[in-house]
Amino acid sequence: MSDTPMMDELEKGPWPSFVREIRRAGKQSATARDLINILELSYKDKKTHWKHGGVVGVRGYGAGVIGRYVDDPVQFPGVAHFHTVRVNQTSGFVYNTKGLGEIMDIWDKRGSGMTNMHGSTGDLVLLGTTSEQLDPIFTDISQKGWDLGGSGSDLRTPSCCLGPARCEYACIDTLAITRECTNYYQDELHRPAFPYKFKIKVAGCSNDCVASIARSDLSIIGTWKDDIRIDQDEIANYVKGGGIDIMKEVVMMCPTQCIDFDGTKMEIDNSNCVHCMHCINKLTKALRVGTDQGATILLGAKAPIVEGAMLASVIVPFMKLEEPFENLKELIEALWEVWDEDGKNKERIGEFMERMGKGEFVEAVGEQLADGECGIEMTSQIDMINHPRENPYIFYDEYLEEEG
Amino acid sequence: MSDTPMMDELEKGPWPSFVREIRRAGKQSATARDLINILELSYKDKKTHWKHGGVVGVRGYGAGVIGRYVDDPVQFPGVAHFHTVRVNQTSGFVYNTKGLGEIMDIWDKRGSGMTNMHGSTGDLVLLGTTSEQLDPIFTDISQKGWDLGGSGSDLRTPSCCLGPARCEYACIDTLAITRECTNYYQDELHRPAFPYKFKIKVAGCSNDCVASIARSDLSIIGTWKDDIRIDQDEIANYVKGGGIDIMKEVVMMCPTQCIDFDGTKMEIDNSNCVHCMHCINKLTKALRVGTDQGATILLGAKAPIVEGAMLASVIVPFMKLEEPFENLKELIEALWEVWDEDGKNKERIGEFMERMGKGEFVEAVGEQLADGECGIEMTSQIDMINHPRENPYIFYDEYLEEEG
Amino acid sequence: MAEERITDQGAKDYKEFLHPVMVKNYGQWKYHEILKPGVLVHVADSGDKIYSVRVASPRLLSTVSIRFFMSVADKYCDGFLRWTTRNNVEFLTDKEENVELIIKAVNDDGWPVGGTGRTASNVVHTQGWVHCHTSATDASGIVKSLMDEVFEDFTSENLPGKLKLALACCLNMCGAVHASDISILGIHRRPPKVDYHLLGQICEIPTTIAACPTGAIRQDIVDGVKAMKIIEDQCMFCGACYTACPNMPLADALNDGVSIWVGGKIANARSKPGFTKLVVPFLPNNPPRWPEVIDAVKKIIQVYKDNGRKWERLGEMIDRIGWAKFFKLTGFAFTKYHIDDYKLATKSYNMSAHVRF
Amino acid sequence: MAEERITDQGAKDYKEFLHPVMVKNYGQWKYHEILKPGVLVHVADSGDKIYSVRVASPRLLSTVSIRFFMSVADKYCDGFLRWTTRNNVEFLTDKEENVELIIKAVNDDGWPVGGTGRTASNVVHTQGWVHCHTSATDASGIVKSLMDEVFEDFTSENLPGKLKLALACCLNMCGAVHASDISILGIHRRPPKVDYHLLGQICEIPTTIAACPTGAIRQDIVDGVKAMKIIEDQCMFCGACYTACPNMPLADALNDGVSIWVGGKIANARSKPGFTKLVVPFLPNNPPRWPEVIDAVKKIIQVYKDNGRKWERLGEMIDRIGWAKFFKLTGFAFTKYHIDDYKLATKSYNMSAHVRF
Ligand code: SRM
Ligand code: SRM
Ligand code: SRM
Ligand code: SRM
Ligand code: SF4
Ligand code: SF4
Ligand code: SF4
Ligand code: SF4
Ligand code: SF4
Ligand code: SF4
Ligand code: SF4
Ligand code: SF4
Repeated sequence: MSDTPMMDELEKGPWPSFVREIRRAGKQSATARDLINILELSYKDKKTHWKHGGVVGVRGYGAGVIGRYVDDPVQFPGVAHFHTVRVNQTSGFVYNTKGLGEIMDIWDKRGSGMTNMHGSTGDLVLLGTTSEQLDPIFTDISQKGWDLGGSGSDLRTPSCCLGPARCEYACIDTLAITRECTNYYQDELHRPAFPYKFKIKVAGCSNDCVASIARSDLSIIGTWKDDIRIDQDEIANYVKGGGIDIMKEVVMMCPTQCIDFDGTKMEIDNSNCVHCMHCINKLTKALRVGTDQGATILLGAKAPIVEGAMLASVIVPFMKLEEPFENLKELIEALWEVWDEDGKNKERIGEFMERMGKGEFVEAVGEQLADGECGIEMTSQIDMINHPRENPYIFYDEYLEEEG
Repeated sequence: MSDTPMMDELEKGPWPSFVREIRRAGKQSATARDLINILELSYKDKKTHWKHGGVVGVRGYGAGVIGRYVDDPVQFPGVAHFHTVRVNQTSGFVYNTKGLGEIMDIWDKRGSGMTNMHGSTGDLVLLGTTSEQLDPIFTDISQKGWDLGGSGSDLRTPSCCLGPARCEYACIDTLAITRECTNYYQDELHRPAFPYKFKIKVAGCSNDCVASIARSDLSIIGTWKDDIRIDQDEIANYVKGGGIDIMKEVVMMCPTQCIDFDGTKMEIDNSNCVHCMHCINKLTKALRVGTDQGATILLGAKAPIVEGAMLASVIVPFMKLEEPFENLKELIEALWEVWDEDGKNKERIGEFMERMGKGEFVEAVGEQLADGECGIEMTSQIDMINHPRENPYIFYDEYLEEEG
Repeated sequence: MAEERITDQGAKDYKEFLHPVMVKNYGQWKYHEILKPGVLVHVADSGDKIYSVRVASPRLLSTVSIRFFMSVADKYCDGFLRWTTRNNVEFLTDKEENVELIIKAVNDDGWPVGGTGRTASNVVHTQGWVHCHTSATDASGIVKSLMDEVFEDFTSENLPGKLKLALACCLNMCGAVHASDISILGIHRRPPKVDYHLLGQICEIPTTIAACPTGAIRQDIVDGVKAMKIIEDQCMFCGACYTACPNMPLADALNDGVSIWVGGKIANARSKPGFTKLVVPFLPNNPPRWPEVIDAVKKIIQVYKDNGRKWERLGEMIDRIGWAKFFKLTGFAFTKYHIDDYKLATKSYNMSAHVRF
Repeated sequence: MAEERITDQGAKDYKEFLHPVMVKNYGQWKYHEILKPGVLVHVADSGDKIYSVRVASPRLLSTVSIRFFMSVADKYCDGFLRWTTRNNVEFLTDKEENVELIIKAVNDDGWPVGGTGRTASNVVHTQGWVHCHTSATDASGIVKSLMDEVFEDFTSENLPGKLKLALACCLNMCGAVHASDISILGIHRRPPKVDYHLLGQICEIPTTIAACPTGAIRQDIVDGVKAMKIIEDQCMFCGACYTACPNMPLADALNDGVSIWVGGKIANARSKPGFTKLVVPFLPNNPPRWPEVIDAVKKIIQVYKDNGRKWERLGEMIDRIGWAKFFKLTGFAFTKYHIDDYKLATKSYNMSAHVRF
């Protein structure tokens, strides 16, 4: 009988098997071979065999590597060290074979041959190497023009949807914004100095194909301010085509019921459109996002620990975003400034904003921005909330002093 | 010029004037006359002239009287004392002239001649008398069969809508329930011994004409379990009558879209009906509540202080309520038991339930009820909440201990 | 020495006080009609009918007026009358011909009829300067000023749906302010001015400290005596400490005033019950007629009249058109005060890219 | 001594890595069509077209397989390929005739094509026992077991709308677990077992205490040395303390397992984004194939298939039919664990008489 019956079982079935992957790598790598063995043991014991990672890294960088050690290095010497290296992916996760080949060569030489394409945050994750290899790996990838991503209390590697490179809905240049945020803030990315991690994700429209609203402290979502463009001829084609019941699948599903359709002509009350994308998604040939494009900026998404999970919420209902994105940078820096000033250790910016009160937070950021060059006006706005407060515990700033 | 120009101003206009009322009373009462004077002063000073009330009351009772003193008894001797007496209203606020006349006579003799018909909680409030008159007033009203209401940390006077006495929607006998709760719990009403106040309100249906869901710790709302009764002939009459656009005003406004109407015949998917009352309200001749009637019991409404305002939330999705309401009493006592046990001083039962966790609270009440005679089963049920938890911080009770 | 003392009798039996037609048809009602504003007829399965005439009341009633109501009831209603849960008076009769006679009688003494169906309701309100020590504003005066101005909306069915009004004179909210269509709420804006000297003597210090929702009260020592102090920037002026301790008054003529809230609801009809939401954070106390407050409420009502669909409550209308549009239509300014910052605040954040331009 | 060291270059320029047709038509796309599951064509204003073939991936990829993908890209895509935000591989070509060739090539090496339109997505997931020290379950094994079973829903458009799946192996939730259609979440159920002896030496005690969301950790003295203790009934097993301090492991073979959550969503399409909600509080870890977990997920998918309306996401469907009905249809038990008891809990209470029977 096999030493790894459970791993073997997971090589079966139609879905691509991670076990096959590890075994493919195992052809050249003792690390990958011991990974299978330790995994089999975890499956048997029903628990992890990894120890809390120590501080390992690359000279001059405080981030980009996650340390990991097995709990029984004698039995499993191949994974005695099993650190991961986070390499900055390109915007939109696009590659050509030449570039990707560079990484593969280095990793076959210096690591386990296993990767995560990609990590949850977006990095190209190289999975499993030793402390000694870390610096050489860095040197090698640097030579080829690659760099490390974030980890710890720093800016994490920004990521985005493919946006304008392939998608008709993109209202902003997601790829350019992502690269600019990454490359302009190299120090913040590589040398942790924030109260806690800070993630940026950029989606070209509110379909949010990069899950920015759930997974990034700063969520940048493309949108438009003017009217949805309607091509009535194409509407007619859809009606003729019969593939879609426009009334049922589009008009009735509009969240604000702001579409009027008489069976041939479509009209939209754009003042009541919330830019949800549904009608445009369904009638992609007939409807198009408006031309006055920009982004809605949202703040504060995070996983549950400590104060409970949060989705990002609107902080700027609309702003233009054009190269070199000076206004965005000013905004980001103002946000960091306010958070840095009063954020507690391990307090995400969303939790911080909640503790401070969103109105006060917005005011503080607004004060930072007042000195800026881009003239961004940041004040409390109704689109930041679903509805005004229900609670009468209002901290009025001003009160009049006694007369005389 | 008048001494009370602002009061005079408020005698003008088409809406009945409280100033005229006070002046009417003032014809016989010095207290009422000084009330006008002190009010005029408050209007001038833009602040109250009443002092924090001391502890005044009626012998043997800890409740039913609110003490009040003016801050300048020398200038305003008529209102030096200005206590209020809370008299239990009848269920549904119904009176005949004989009964009401008894109160009027006593009040003309021993008080200011001013009343609140009724107080926000429901009491018939006699407004303004002196400490010396309190006991005599109590003796007088007792003679006539009236009694005092609640105040302080006790059961407050229960109240209800007119329900079955006049309304076709009533699914429970609101008046009988209210009187039973009042009279059965005399000690709890008159002698404060709870952590804080406890209010009961009873509405015959979910229109909730007594605002129970917003204003009572225990909100009892009539409902039904079987199907809405439909009289198709009357539907036809409505269609003919033309006074109502059934499609627009009823079908489209059903919150779960569970009504089917083809222009003549109406069908309801009762399994998806949430008993909101809208369709029945609008087609009162054609639709009727079902015949398997009972109540939904909700817990915890309160004003903002301290933990924020709360609406009551479902604690028993459905229970039968029939005289002598033993099951209701068992439930109430179980609720009090759990609250009394661990509630903090000035912690309303809704706040307590929130602090304890609704699931734990329900379990604790269920344990109390397990010993009861009515066999009420109280377990966590999905109708208690809008949706299951979003937060993964689950306090699992059970865990397995190491084997062997 | 114990005298014969009657106690704990409880509430009087309502059955004595029900009109005989209501006793006979108790629980057997079939349907009702609104004959005109303020006049209802309820029809029983038996075919019996009871007519109700609803009469406005300022709630603060003299025995004189109540005796007047009694005289009307004696004349036309076999001696039966009632009050509603919103403090209106209702005259009950089984004789259709008495309806107009009742209306005439009450009108002649200055009492309007209305408040049923799609009208503005009477205002659930509280004590204010008439009786309460914690009030930040008066109750009766604002109610009178408001109802004088929206009088037509009480006597005629001018509105898309019911419009439930409420007022409370402080954050204790002795009414339905947190769940009405339009609410007026008295509001303090200064921390209590602690009277240090009396403190230790009159108040229980731990109780007072525990009363504060934000933990703004700290133990202090003044002249060697235990006292309290208020961390002013943690105080949001709720008055909970004053309820617990008389030596911490908040009333302040310059800073007290009124806030306005909208869109709450209690009935389960259609949408679930919901809380009111802030629209105007502060308006000054301007007695006797509070013109700023009345203006603001009238603006809201006008927007409701212009935009509401039939049966739609104010809050349901706002949900449909969006808060942004509601603020635009009313012209009220949106400020940081509108953004909740209490414990459940995040649930009110717009966690979406749903934005209207 | 300073050697020439290149640092802080940042991300590589994506422009190098875009197919020439995408460079040419950058930002000028007009519409797209799904030609069949896994195959998209995007048409530019210019009339140019780019075809995408989406290939499933277990995310955990060997360089061997990546080199295989590179060979396909070289053959049919001018050397261009990409990954999606859900870890699938996409081959990009302007030549329609290459589409089937790509599909054949990848299929031959065991890689299925699908995942577009109204299909079950690939599973966003995390490290599990493959790399992480805090995991309460494995990630890759459950994903593999699940996708083997719902394979058809990935390769064919069987569903009412998109079905986004996610898994995280502990409450840190390194994925989109809090906002997916169906989420699987690893969960501990025992308080950490504090290793008292090492404590003072390895951990910063105040940091660890501060890490606990419920304040369950207290300072303690053991054998005269500063240590920590856990108030067990205040612990809800989140693992935040373990992240801060290695000497508080939670892993426990008997008590670790998996919970299942549904109805979250990220896209703003129609309804606002929303959190997932608990449906199954606990299922045991049962490697290698976690049959209980897979069964539960399949049940949910079946209910979605049977009841969802076209384009409706799972959570939107549940909102329409009601949670009660969803529990009835799936057959899951409702327990006290389903009732939120964290800080925003009250907002989830049913504050209405809206009840279904
Ligand atoms: C590698 C990765 C999971 C993966 O399989 O892809 C990962 C792995 C870890 N995460 Fe994560 N997180 C990863 C993306 C995320 C995400 C998703 C995202 O970024 O879109 C989240 C949720 C979003 C968020 O940021 O809130 C996430 C929320 C956390 C948290 C909880 C943070 C919070 O504020 O609630 C922790 C705990 C912590 O930071 O102390 C955490 C901690 C960790 C640690 C470092 C474990 C720990 O206890 O310190 C994990 C190391 C595992 C290992 O051994 O490799 N990880 N982590 C992801 C990073 C790869 C990359 O760089 O691309
Ligand atoms: C008389 C009455 C107002 C009225 O004009 O009708 C009233 C008057 C007072 N209420 Fe009230 N409450 C009255 C109904 C209410 C209601 C409405 C209701 O019962 O439907 C509420 C909101 C619902 C609730 O119970 O939460 C209410 C919530 C409060 C609170 C806040 C309680 C909370 O948990 O948030 C306080 C403060 C307190 O109890 O310390 C309070 C306290 C007070 C005090 C005793 C003032 C104080 O600071 O201690 C007021 C005495 C005023 C006076 O001088 O007469 N009153 N109080 C109402 C009782 C009359 C009656 O018995 O019929
Ligand atoms: C008399 C009274 C009950 C009592 O025991 O005193 C009462 C009586 C009736 N109510 Fe009510 N409601 C009464 C207070 C309420 C309240 C409580 C309140 O105002 O504080 C509510 C909930 C308020 C809220 O939602 O904020 C209330 C919400 C309703 C509704 C639901 C309206 C809606 O669509 O939102 C109906 C149904 C309808 O009118 O279609 C209703 C229906 C009715 C009916 C038609 C029931 C019937 O067939 O007898 C009665 C006449 C309605 C009318 O006036 O148009 N009643 N009704 C109360 C009169 C108060 C007043 O003087 O103005
Ligand atoms: C390739 C990818 C972007 C990328 O840069 O990698 C992508 C590509 C497209 N998405 Fe997406 N989405 C991608 C992840 C997402 C995500 C994020 C996620 O899955 O974590 C979401 C939000 C998920 C959520 O709501 O929980 C997402 C929600 C949508 C929606 C909204 C669906 C809805 O009605 O709720 C649309 C619109 C539609 O399909 O009608 C959309 C539409 C599209 C279109 C049609 C846009 C276009 O014209 O190019 C693309 C093909 C759709 C398809 O696969 O059916 N995309 N899309 C991502 C593919 C992931 C995968 O491999 O499965
Ligand atoms: S988020 Fe919008 S722009 Fe970006 S890929 Fe998705 S649909 Fe296209
Ligand atoms: S984008 Fe959404 S809100 Fe706007 S019109 Fe289309 S469906 Fe309606
Ligand atoms: S709550 Fe229902 S039963 Fe009671 S009066 Fe109102 S409509 Fe009638
Ligand atoms: S009572 Fe309400 S939910 Fe039920 S069918 Fe009528 S309108 Fe719909
Ligand atoms: S609301 Fe405040 S001021 Fe008004 S009566 Fe109640 S406690 Fe007094
Ligand atoms: S007014 Fe309220 S917030 Fe201010 S100190 Fe008193 S109790 Fe605290
Ligand atoms: S979810 Fe938890 S166990 Fe899984 S990778 Fe993230 S931190 Fe590790
Ligand atoms: S597991 Fe979480 S709740 Fe339990 S002690 Fe650790 S940090 Fe606190």
